Amino acid sequence: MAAAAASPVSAPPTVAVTLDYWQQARLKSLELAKASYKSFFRLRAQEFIRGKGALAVVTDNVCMGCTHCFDNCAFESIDMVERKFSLPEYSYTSRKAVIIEENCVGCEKCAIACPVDAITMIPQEGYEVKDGRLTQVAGAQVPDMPPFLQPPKPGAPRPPVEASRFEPRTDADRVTHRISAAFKPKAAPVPVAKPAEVSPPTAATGTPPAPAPPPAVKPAEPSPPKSAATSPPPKAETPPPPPPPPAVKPAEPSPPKPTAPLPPTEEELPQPPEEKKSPKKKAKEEK
Amino acid sequence: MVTLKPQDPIGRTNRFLFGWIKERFPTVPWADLGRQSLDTVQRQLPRSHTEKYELKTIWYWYPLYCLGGISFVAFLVTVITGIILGFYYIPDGSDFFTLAGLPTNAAKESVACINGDSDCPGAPIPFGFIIRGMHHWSAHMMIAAVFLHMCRVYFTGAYKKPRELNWLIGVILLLMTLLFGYSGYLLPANDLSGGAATIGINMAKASPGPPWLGEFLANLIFSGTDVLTANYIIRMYWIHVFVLPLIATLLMIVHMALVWVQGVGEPH
Amino acid sequence: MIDPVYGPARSIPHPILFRLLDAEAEDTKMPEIKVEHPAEFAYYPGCIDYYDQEMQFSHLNFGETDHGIIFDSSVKLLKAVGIEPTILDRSFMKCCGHDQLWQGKVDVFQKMRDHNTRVIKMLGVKTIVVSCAEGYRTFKLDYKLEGVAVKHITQVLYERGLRVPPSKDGKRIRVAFQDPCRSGRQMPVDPIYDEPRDLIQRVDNADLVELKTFRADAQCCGVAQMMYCNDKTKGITDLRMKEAAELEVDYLLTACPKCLTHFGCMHHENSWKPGGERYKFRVLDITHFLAERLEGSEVGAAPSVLPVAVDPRRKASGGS
Amino acid sequence: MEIELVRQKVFEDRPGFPRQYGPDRTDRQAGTPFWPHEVFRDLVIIMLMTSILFFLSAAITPPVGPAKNPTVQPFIVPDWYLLFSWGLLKVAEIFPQGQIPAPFGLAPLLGPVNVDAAFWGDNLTALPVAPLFVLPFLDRGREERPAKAPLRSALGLYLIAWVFCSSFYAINNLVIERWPFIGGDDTLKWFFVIPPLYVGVASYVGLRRLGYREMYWWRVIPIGVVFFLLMLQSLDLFLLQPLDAGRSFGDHLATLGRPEVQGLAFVVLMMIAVVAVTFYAVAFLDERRAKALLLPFFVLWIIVLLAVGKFIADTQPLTFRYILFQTMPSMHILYGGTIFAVLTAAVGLREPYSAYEYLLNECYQCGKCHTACPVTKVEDDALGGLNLVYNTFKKQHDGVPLWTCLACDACSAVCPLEIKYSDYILEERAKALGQKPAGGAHTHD
Repeated sequence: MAAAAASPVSAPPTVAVTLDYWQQARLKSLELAKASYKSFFRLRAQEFIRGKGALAVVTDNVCMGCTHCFDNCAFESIDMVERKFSLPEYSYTSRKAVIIEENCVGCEKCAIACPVDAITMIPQEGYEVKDGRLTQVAGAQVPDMPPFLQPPKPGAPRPPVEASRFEPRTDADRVTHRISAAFKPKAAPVPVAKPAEVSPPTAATGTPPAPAPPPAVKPAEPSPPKSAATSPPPKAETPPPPPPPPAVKPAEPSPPKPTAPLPPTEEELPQPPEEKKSPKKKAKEEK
Repeated sequence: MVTLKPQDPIGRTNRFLFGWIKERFPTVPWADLGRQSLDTVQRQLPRSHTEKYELKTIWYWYPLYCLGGISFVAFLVTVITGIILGFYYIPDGSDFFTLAGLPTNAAKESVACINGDSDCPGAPIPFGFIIRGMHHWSAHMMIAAVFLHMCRVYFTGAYKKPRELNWLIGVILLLMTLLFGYSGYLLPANDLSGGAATIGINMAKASPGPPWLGEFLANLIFSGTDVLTANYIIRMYWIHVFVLPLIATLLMIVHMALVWVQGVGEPH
Repeated sequence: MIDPVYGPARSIPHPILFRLLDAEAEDTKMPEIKVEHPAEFAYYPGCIDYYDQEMQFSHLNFGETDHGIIFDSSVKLLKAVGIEPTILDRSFMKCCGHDQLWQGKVDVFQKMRDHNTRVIKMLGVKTIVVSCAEGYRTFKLDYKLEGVAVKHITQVLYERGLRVPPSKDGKRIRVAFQDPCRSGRQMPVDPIYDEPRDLIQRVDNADLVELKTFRADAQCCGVAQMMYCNDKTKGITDLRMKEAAELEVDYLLTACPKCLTHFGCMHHENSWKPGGERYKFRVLDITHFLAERLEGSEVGAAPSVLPVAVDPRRKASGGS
Repeated sequence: MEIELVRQKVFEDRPGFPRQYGPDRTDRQAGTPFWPHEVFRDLVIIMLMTSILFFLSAAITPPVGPAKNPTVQPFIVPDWYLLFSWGLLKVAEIFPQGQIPAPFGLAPLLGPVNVDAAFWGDNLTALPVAPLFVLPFLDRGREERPAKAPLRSALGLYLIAWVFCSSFYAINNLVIERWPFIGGDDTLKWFFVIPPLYVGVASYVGLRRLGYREMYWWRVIPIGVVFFLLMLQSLDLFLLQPLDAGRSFGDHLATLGRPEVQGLAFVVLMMIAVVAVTFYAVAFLDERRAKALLLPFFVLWIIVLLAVGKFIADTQPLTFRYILFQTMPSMHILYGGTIFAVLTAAVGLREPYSAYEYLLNECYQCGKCHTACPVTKVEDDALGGLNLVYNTFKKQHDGVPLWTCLACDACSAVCPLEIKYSDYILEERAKALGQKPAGGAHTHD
């Protein structure tokens, strides 16, 4: 169960329905946001030194503990710690990122992903930055390593980076705007094929989900936007609703059914569905 | 047996002398009072709202807050120089004729001597023109400073409660300053003096009210309703050097005492 | 790192987000929009997609913080009260410019304002419905939209008399509402205090409880205009969340996506802690809360479906 | 980290900062010592004055002049501080004169009161002096700043302008001799009425603007009135005066082709054009567009007027003199009114930039915002301060709180004086980025 829980379950559903006008707009906006973000992350990749000899450092009072870097680090060289702040009025804890230096290989993913510029890349000892390149300090001991891992020699040609920028939109991107009052759906929409593990009973009964592709094969953009399935874990006794388009949908009695995080053991879930009903009662039980 | 102690004559003499002085001039308590007040109360001037809270906006009003002091200093200068001028000025406006046949009078000739003019009878007063010029210009400066001071008080709303009385005293002081100037340039009995006296007498005679009021005012201020009888010179001299300074000095003391008590009226 | 521009204050965070928003402002090309007839109501979703992207890289929204749901919920609620809005979506509108204005980037704000004003005039909308408090304040005060009414969605639902069907289970829930600064305290004209409370009370099984500070005195959620998120602001957010936790509410609602962002961030950070210290309530946008209770398709149904992964760190750093 | 360093560097020379506000406030600021501070300052002022007086008296010795001559009545000009009374005495001749019975049944007591120029001069001299006595009993308001009491300030400026104009009329003979084309004594008499009115209205508009008051109509009405008067004046210039001269309408039309009449028409049209454009911009455009339209227009207008005037004065001096002789008698409307309209638009359209200093200086430091500000609960560099915005305003920190502020307006919600702090944040952040601040919510209240 633990292994299944550790592996993210994600299956890109094939959207085969005729979209409402507002749904088209929503999708288009999401794709535009994704495209903009990708181009700007590519642009940001030019800002830091990287490679063997580089090291990530966290500016502590800027870090806001958002775990971007934690999630993007492929080498488990970042850990999140709780920092205690005590003030005259009260005290609280704030989450901070710390770099595990022996694991850090100097890839700049965390520095790129940091939304507050809290992570900067510095050269390790034995290395220095000469005219924008990370080179070894003269006289330092070069460990014997395969040539593709050697630090670049001074004067070595640097692979050119394509100048990525913000692409202005084309009219093809834009949605034809129609007044919904005059709008009638053309065809009977086809329900979405939802992955099985998204279905509520599994969440309610806590059975392990079906094996899922590893996160490496997560859907590339443009992927369809998120849905109510991503809404917080609500009360657990509602049946799973099939999701047809909103126009011709019969009365739906219950709020949407999201996937509860797995595995559903009480101390691991933030809000166990059973306990969610009455917090007071849970407080009594803890006593 | 009673043995008289020997008494030191010096001590007795000292006690006698200083006791005699102390009985007549009890200066010690006054000195103590002054030292106490200087040590405790008056060492620190009360801070205005602006100084207290370091408000930084109205810095460009600060120069305007010394206009009252400037007018007072100008008043002091006029008093000092006026006393010196009083030694040499002859308040006599009765006409007599020079050898050239031009009408003149003693007041004008005395002012000419003070001014060190070439055609003055007798010896010119050394540095008299400096004293007269300082009297003249400090009077102008005082009037200008009083006017600007009133404008500052008006535009910064410093006349509001609880300072109405001080505002009224200030208005009276402004009018008295104008009277100072008017009576001042009547004193050298030159053509300007004659014309201004004519206008003043006419305006005094035409003052609204019963007909006898104009006559009464003209007689009171100009000692007559006719310029030709140059009695207005001596009357103006009396007003200029005694009446106005007396009242104005008392009012200035009250004015500044009220400012000290009520504090500087600042917008905040 | 003392920023040369912002002085000793640290530079404004979220560099990618604001750099791309500024770059958007440069693109002043007007789109060709086919309008059959001028729309009565237009719904402006705002920057929610960008916030989703901003929060997507850390899996902050595993069912906890989802901004896109505001879009679906708002459209569903507007349809429920009989309004078919034109969507002023991001493909031809720009950011409303609130953050740029309050970060001091006035020229960027003015570009966005002029572009958006031109688009709105071109579409000829009568009423703009926004679902975020900052957009409400910006469109109403900082834009000069003559003849265009700007309404928050709670106002529209309140005026149109939204009817919420009774819930199947009569379980009582305690609901607290966080007044956004922008739509309440900072509005010299018609601030929004009563509409959301009235809408919450139309849910039959909801008990509205007030936080320690509410209405005009409501404490800020901690971060405004997406700048300066650090320990101090997290302390403020923590204060506000603690107020809700002391009241033992089941739902903490807000009408501002930024409040949703920061409350959700704090909620997620808190969810790492052992079970006794976790927050027991959900942080939702009020439109999401209301749309969940409406009859009809579930909120955010197809096609806006993202595959939901499981937070991989639950096992690693969970409580106990 | 670096913020602490900056703070130490900023406050190393300011011991005792931050001061504590709120309930446990201890204000230990010392006053200004009388000795030596005040004494030295006063000594400096006194020495400066004395030196100036010595210089003046040595350089410019006031002349004594000839002795008073009872036979001749000399042409005299009193000192400058009595000129206003002298001018009022001169203008008194326009008032009805003669003998009237005493009012209020006081005839047996007073007899007939003869009303002559001196009588009017007395009463007119009392006119600017009498209000000063009742001023503190008329104005019981609380506002003391000029920008907060625009009516009082405008009245004061009106009175000062009135006194200056009456002083100016006291030397009307000299003026008429020097500039004969201004239209004689009647034009100068109007100086008692028109320019003080212009000054008062323009200052009222500008002060309302400075105090962030709504002032739309206060710009529209006076400029519209001036525009109307300008049209009347031009009508009088081109139709009524020639027809009064006894010419038939045909002859009058024939004269319109002459170059001097065309030059006159050009000047009058220029005046009408600038006032018309100003009126249009102020009445029908919002402030941004009005500013963008008017500023280049004023510059262009001045350039064109000066260029054409120079050209006419060089090539056709007779035409120039004709234009002067025709337009100067109505200078109050043609020129003064134009300047007034432009000035009113300028003071009305300008950005009230320093008004926040007025607003924030109203703070009485009651400390309510200190308790209300959420950041002061957690932010070290704000502890002890009043609130972030006020400390920013007083430069009592290293500049960080300006960016720490959430602009949540909790301080404005509890402020007893309703100071809009968030608008100040808007301005200050824009200024920190070197940009012109956009109008915040203050443009709507």
